[in-house]
Amino acid sequence: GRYGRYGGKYVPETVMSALAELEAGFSEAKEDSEFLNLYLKELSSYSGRPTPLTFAEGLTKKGGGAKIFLKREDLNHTGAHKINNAIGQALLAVRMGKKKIIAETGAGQHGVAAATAAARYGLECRVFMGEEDIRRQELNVFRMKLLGAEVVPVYSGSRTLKDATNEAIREWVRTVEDTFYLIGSAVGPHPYPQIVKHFQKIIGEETSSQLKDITDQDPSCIIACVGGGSNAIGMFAPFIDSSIPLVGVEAGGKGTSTGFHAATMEKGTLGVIHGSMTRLLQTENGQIIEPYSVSAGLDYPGVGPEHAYLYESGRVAYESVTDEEALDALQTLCSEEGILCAIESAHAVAYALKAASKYTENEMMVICLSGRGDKDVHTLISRREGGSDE
Amino acid sequence: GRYGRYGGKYVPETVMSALAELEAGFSEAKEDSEFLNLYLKELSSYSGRPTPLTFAEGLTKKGGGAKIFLKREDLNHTGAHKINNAIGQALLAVRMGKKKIIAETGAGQHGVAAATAAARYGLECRVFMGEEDIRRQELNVFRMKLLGAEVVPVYSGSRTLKDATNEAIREWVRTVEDTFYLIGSAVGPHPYPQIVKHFQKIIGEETSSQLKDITDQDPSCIIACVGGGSNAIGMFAPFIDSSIPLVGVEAGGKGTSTGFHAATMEKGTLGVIHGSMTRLLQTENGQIIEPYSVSAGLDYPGVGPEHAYLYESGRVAYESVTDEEALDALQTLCSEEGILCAIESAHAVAYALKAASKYTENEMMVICLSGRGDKDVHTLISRREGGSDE
Amino acid sequence: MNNSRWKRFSNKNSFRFVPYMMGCDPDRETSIEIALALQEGGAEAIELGVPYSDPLADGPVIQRASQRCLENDVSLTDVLELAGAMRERGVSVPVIIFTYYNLLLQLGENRFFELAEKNGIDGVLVPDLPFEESAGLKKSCRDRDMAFISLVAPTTREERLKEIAQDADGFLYCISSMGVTGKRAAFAGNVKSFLANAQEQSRVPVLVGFGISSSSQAMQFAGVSDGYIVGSAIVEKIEALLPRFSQEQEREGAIREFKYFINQLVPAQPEKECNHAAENTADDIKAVSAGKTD
Amino acid sequence: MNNSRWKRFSNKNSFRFVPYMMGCDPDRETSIEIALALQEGGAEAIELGVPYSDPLADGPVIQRASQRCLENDVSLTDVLELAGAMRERGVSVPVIIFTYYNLLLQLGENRFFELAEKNGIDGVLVPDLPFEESAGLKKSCRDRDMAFISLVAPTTREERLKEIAQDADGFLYCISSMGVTGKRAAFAGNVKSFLANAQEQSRVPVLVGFGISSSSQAMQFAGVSDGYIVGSAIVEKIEALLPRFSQEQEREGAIREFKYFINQLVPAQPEKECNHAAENTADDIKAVSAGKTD
Repeated sequence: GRYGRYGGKYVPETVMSALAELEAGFSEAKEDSEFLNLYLKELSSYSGRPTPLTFAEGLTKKGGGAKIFLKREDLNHTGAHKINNAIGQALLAVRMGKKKIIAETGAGQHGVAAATAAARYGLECRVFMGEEDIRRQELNVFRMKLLGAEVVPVYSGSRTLKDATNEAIREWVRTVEDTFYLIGSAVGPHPYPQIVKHFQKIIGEETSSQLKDITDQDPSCIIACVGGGSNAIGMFAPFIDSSIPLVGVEAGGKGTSTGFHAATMEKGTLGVIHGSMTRLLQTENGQIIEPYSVSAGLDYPGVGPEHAYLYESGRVAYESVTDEEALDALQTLCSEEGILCAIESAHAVAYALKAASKYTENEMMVICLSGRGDKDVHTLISRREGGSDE
Repeated sequence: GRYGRYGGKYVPETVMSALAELEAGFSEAKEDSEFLNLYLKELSSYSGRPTPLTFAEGLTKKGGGAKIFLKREDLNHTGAHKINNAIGQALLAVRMGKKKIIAETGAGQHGVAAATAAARYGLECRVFMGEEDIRRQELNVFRMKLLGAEVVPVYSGSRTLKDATNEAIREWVRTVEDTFYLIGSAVGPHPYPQIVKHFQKIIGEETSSQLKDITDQDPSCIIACVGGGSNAIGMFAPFIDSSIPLVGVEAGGKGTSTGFHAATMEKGTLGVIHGSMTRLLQTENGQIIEPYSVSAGLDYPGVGPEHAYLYESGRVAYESVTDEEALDALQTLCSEEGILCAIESAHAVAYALKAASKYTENEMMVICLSGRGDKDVHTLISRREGGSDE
Repeated sequence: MNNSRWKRFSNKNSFRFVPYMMGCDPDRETSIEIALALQEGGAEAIELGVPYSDPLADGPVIQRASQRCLENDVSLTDVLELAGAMRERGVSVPVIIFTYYNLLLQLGENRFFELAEKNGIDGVLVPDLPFEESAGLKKSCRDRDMAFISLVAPTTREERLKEIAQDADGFLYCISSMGVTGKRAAFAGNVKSFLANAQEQSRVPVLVGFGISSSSQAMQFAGVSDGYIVGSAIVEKIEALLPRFSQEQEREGAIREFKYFINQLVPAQPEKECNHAAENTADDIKAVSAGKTD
Repeated sequence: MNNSRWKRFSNKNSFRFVPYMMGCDPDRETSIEIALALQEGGAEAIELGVPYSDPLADGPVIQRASQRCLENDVSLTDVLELAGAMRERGVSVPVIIFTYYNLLLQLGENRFFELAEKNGIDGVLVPDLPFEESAGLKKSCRDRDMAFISLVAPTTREERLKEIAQDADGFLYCISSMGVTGKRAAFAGNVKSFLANAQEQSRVPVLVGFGISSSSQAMQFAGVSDGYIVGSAIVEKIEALLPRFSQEQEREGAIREFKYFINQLVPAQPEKECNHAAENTADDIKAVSAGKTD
């Protein structure tokens, strides 16, 4: 359960037996070809995988260098890569005989994915969501309810994702016997980061095979946005052992020098959050800082422990782009390619647009387009109208 | 250009040369394998086709009879079958040397699809939309603008889809030399119904081949909702010459006896609308009646002329379900399968749920799930909160 | 064709003025007075429009007139009967019923022609029934000595124009420019050669229409056509006069102002009409000028 | 272990009462008075909590206390220094610092132990550092004669419980039921056999905690454990007394009320404490009753 010094299980004793049970359940499941086939069948016949690898001609022209390809996780059922993991973990819960799942959610994307998988596989579902986020994301709250999930408001702390995660873990301890905690990103105590990577690596595996269908040549750069880091770890997974340059793009918010950002790598320090040792944004006393990003999905004070390791080892370069750069990139992608991506994903696009001209037109960059932007239209409207993004 | 007595070109002389040009352009294109391949490649690498055929176990249990399968057009890029046609016609526009497209839209779904294809293929795009619809659908209006399209408000008549279509045709006459009119449903003067069917028949073709992968047995029933009828004609296309029962489901609104409905088949009469002879809702004097449905996409006073023919010939059965039945079916699909479908598509689901018990569990029903329901969440919220659906 | 009104129309040598008016806009009685004013003003025929919910070929002015009439439930039957009343009150020029096809379809062809004959209709113009779809209706017209008015546009191809022109009855309606009805500043670039060509091919007078709102605009086409049609400009004038038509004490003045407006539309008018106009008060003339800048 | 305070703790034969208090809640001086009251009320050791932004193991009461203290920027260093001040003012029972791991990590292990030794800390409890992750810290504690307090839960498996219990220092913290800290009506179904088992395996006293808010609840476990821990009930009482603590003229009465509350939590108290409580005014007693129904 360690990635260098990162990872581990920093949780109360009350969670330990549940983690052991999960570890055993997951170890069995991942060796079970019937389980694997069921997972793959659901991804294909229910969620619509494989998602395409789209050549972005217009974006390539704008970038003025490398050919840009988009891995289209936005075309998944429910609109983002989150469902890969939700389906995988929900099927694991069923295999482990659990009747109920709980999940945490920030903007509601993982909550919707979890509620979706729960509905599909006949599980009860409770989603913990900060009271502040419930107010801001009423559409997703309603979607979860339509899907039959209970949305539990969290009033503690800053009433956002961080606190919803704390509360989900607390609830898990209470109900661990019949309840599976379906975590939404590549974070949390071991074996969660491993599980999430396992169910997200399909992104990179498909990309690898789709690239081979196009050319024998390796891409010059693979880019993904990083909040908790599940789409990125899924995209990077099969490439980590290669020498292909990998770039994780964090939310620079109003600029990493302003204090309003979510740049865990650049500005974070070693610490423990949600059960694992990783890098995180904290005060010098060790109190966790609420991060800032225009993108709700990147607005997380920590990062998956494997990313912390990949940062430290230098295998993956982590860059940040600001709110403004991301929103501009979103607009460019939209008008050049007809694809309205999530603001999260737009961070990866923004980096690609900045970096493309460093490459020749014979080189390729691949962006993981982690989700669609329908959920962000209100944010975009208020930006266009007001100029303010808060 | 005739389906029995239906179809034809009931348009001003000023449109006739453009229709002739279109007919020639389309005839050439559909025989051109390079064009066909480009269209198929875009559907696959850009829009994410093939869309899955999902076995709906939970829905099947609820129906209590036939196994229910869902053709997942909701998983297309932009969230509905509309993009198949928008991509096809936009590529045709490019092939014909046009630089600009115009389109009509009601709720904004076709407008978004058209604006998307225009962005992708570098065409200028103007979308005509009733001023009343612009007010009701501000999110889609903003999406179109983000995609680089101009949204032109239409103040004539009832300021909805019918009038937007009139205005788009008027505009087309003005600008016919460099402008392609990208019509959104299987309606309009010849050759439009043929073109739209051509670009939507991929739905039925994929379904046919996916069914063959599952079993040799024919399905007992294929169901699609019908407004203008593009998803239905696309789904039915390869099955029309078979003996498989086909059912088109119209919007019964508050009940076909109330006057608040869009049941063109049951309550319409022979007439001319938007350039073709078909069945439509009109006064005994021949003035066209604004229809009613909770679903903006079925809220059309006419219907594609081929549907009128298939109704008259008896090849397709046309049924209607009410707003309430459709909304209940949407809720059932959502909580049983984790799929939030469009209210349009929910009409087909509602019919399937009613009819399923007429079949045995060894029989299969296939529903065309034409689009996703994210766009409808506001309607659903106000229904749950207020009880009123207006 | 044995229709004597069409014969007179056809034999005229002048540059024919054919106005369009919406039937029963704003009401039946006023429409009759308008028709008489048009005839008095020099109309060689009158196009009588029928309000329709979805007037695809029309611009905003005629759309608004349609809406107004629909609020009063004016039907195709009402307009046909209006034509009969116009005849009784002295309208003697050909009257062409201008109707979208769906209205005629709902009334039924038989009933339509029955009423048309009874009410002295001389021609039928269906803007959304192109050549390919109109053979049956044209035959029905001919059977009853009525003219089915055909239209050609600058984009109508040579072969097709020839075919339509050589089969035309009453007059050949040449659309001056692409788009819908309504005033405009410029016409299609090839409009004169198009008209000249139509004149060569046509067996009936060739009239130009769509967008003509002044006598000087019309006179541009005097050499290459046999007349002109004015629609939206007239309907717009009527719209501007609506408040006055609706007040008993203002009606007479409004009709006078309308006549003056028509005179301005017609290039070569008898002297007396000008005198008549001169009888208007200064205020009336001001109002007229204001109206023209609309 | 040569720590004399732990020896005393260990050698006691009573059913040990170990209270939890949040350091510096509501402020440093009051915390010292609270600690003295706890000791006077019979505490055999004191758990001294450190406020944390993300207290994963804690229920709402302790979360709120954390929030209060964080508004005053109370750090781990502040709480360690508070312990030193408590010692100076006469707290002589073992003091266990109760901190989430991230706080300790940021301060640094060396600096932490330096301050801990200086301020008379006897033990360390890190609720989010389970057995597997704690070997290093436990060794550092032992090197300094401090107890690293281990926890076991009803779900801790047999083998693991044995391993933890046999390696425990100070006391073995047995979690009475699943979930977070905070009062509750019922405990885990197997809690007594779990405690009995822990007692069999443990080389140190076995204390039961989580959810105990009355002496009668605690006494259920008297036969199968060596003491009990009360946390949220105490912190909640302090919360209820906050308005009085903050007013100079109310402080003394508040401390008296707090002492009375502690007396109720401890089953077998010396007679004099009861007499002391009896000195309270009738009003005070009413306030106490009201507080208990919270």
